[in-house]
Amino acid sequence: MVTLVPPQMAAKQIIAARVAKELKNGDVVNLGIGLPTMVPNYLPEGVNVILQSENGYVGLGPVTVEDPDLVNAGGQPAGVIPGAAFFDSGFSFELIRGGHVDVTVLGGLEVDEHGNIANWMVPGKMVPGMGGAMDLVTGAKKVIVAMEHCTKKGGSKILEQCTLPLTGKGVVDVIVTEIAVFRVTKEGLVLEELQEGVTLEEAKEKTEATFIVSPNLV
Amino acid sequence: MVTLVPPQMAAKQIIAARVAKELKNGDVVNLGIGLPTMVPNYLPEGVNVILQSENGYVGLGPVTVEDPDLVNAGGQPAGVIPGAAFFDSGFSFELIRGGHVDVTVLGGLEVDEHGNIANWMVPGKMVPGMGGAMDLVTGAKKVIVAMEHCTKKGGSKILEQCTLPLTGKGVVDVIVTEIAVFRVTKEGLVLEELQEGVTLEEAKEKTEATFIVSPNLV
Amino acid sequence: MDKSITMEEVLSIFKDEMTIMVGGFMGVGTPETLVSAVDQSDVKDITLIANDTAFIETGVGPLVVNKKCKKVITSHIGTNPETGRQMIAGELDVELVPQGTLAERIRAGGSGLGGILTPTGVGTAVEEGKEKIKVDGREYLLEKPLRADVALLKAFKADKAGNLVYHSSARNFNPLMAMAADTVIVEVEHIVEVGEIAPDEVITPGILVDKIIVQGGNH
Amino acid sequence: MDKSITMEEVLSIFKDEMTIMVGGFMGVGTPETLVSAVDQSDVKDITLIANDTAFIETGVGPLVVNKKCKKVITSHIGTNPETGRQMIAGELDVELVPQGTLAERIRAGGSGLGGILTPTGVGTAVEEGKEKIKVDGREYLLEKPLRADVALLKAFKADKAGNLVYHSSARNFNPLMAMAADTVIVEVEHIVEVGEIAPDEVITPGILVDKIIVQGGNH
Repeated sequence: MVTLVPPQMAAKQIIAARVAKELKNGDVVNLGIGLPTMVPNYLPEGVNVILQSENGYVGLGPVTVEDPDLVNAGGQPAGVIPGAAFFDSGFSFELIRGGHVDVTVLGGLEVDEHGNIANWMVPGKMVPGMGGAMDLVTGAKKVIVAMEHCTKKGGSKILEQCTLPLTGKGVVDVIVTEIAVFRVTKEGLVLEELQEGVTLEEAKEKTEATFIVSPNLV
Repeated sequence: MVTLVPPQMAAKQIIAARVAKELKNGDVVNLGIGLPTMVPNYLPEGVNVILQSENGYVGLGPVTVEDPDLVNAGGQPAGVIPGAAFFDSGFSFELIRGGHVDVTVLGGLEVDEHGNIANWMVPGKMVPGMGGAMDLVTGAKKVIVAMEHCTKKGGSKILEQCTLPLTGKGVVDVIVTEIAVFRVTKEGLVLEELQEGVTLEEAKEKTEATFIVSPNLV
Repeated sequence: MDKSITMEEVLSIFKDEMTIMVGGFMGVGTPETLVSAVDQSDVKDITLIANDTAFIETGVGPLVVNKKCKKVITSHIGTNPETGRQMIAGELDVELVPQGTLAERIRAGGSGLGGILTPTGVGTAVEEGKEKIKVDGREYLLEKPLRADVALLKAFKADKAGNLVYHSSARNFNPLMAMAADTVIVEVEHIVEVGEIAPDEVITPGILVDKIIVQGGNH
Repeated sequence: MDKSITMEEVLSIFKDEMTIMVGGFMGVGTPETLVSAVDQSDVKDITLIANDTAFIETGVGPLVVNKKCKKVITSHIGTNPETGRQMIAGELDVELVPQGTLAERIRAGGSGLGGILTPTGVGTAVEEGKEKIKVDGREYLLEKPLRADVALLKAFKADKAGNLVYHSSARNFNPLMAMAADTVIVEVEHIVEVGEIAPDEVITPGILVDKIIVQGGNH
């Protein structure tokens, strides 16, 4: 694939575009910081989602007027669409924990074949805190992990068993990388789709976890 | 005491007037239905209280405009004073259970020397339900029982031990009747005051509970 | 995305044996049009969750009077003598819940909590059959979450996306119940365009509301 | 009953070893004037409860940077590197709490509940040292209530009785913390007369507010 953007950016775009296909019209969606915020750019025609921001509103949108009080969950300037509603942090997490958020899309440091996810700390190195991530993976109806397939050193981020402290246990539904799309099922991890130009061999090589290949792929 | 009102009404007025003296300026007060609602009529000059209504507001006041949506906790038409605030039933009981209501004044079928109160049902006869009463006696900082001293048949309503199902266990602080004022203390029930014209003998005769006579009275 | 529906569509939602939450406090803040629809339907054996059973002829009262319910979960039945009569006659199962506990149980059901730990009711008949949990030396009752298949609510105004505002003491249980049912139907006095309710003033966000009907029925 | 106070009166309230809750999310909705007052006072060994430790120079960040705190209870410290540095160096005790759990623990502290039963954190490091309660077959963590001696809050507007309204995403933890502290001090952009905020629009009722100061200090 010839592209004019740097390979890493291309990877992120591929991931965001594929995640967008998981969303349905009318879904209430919470997007983690970074890559997940790119997802709305790729929504298919006719699919509109309502973005929830855990710092206290539904109806997150692009910045329209300058308002220092209005930021997204990453602390960046934000806007709201018509029909938005503000509330306090308690109510925000009532929505999240109570299953009123249809989909959460968030990044991961590690994910494993049991649906575990680790994305909130690296002991001794980086301890930012979990923020709202633990509530999101516990409460959202569908948890999509959107991340690059491998670490910068080339190691698989999709493991047999997470090694970092967990954000949630058995909570992940879908994993989207620039290599493939996996679903976590009772039978185990299922490879559902290969991204364009990726071979099954490459996916196997880059994935530590054991996975079943979906019948659709063979 | 010569009076132009019927004796029972006089009793209620005496009780309400005495309860009013228990309230301090600025207190947040929740009044039960019936007799307790007469208390504000007797507030001393300079004492203003804020009335909380458990169906969802602070700032209960007299009816000023007709509004079918605005009732008190007894379902009767009500009004609000300037500075009032409406909220939902969850928040209303956050206030009540959380100790943000300074005083609750409510009637009783029975009260006992352990500070127990029964006022929500008579098995086999009357089972209206507890409404907000159990939360109020549990959460309000000060619980005042305002009731006539005896049943219609002349039996004491201040007992050694309640016989009816309890509304709250060890929750009562003050008992005001037309005969006397008692406080519930760690040492037991203390007779603090006799209403005008009442003798200690009469109070003893009409009270089943054992009580200590306050040193102020002897 | 206009959430308005007709009364026929409303009626198609009700099923026998459903659990239905209805907002209101002694009939104030109760969706009378929706209650009347249930009352006139063939639906039976409802489990009704409401603060009180109101009066014989108003609020949720007629649902009890006309024997639509097999069970009522409520804090007060004293203003509707028919509820007490059916209860004592063994015709109706009544679960009496302290009002604050009822509110919290509904909130827990709507917000993914496993239950609540409340001091209310400790040492009373309310604790019977319930787990008691000690936290830092004080006893609390573990009261379980409540949810419903359908919530019937009353708001003052909705925009077409379902954002709601309420009026004075008619708010009561409505915002809590909006969280705790699979299908949330709201009866309103006015429907306005999206954008007409300021985001800071919304009490119930539209994402919680499935269907809207105007008081008296949509035309 | 005017609740306005001067900055001198505010300063007299702070004591060493106090537990202080501060509203805000990455500095948005944080009472900067009040935080700055604490920062410039001699007060030390505070236990700080806040959603996050914001940034080096804004929000509650300076309270950490200037070593006012012995402990911080928070959900996120990633934007203020000094918090992590002090934590790793053993200079500061940091209790990390999932954001929704932090909100619920504060609400429980303010509303008389014995704690909360949440599924969040089950199977993670968050469950260490905590009681697990099974309700209907699912496990929940028992998370304990949080309260403070003083809450420092930010609102958009107050009336003189302390009724508050907030502006957009600056609401966040402020209404919850208003319930859960012995003394509640609010910094506002505007003070208006009692009656100017409609009762249906009040978010935090004045009975919860003890003191009000205008942003930048009262005159």
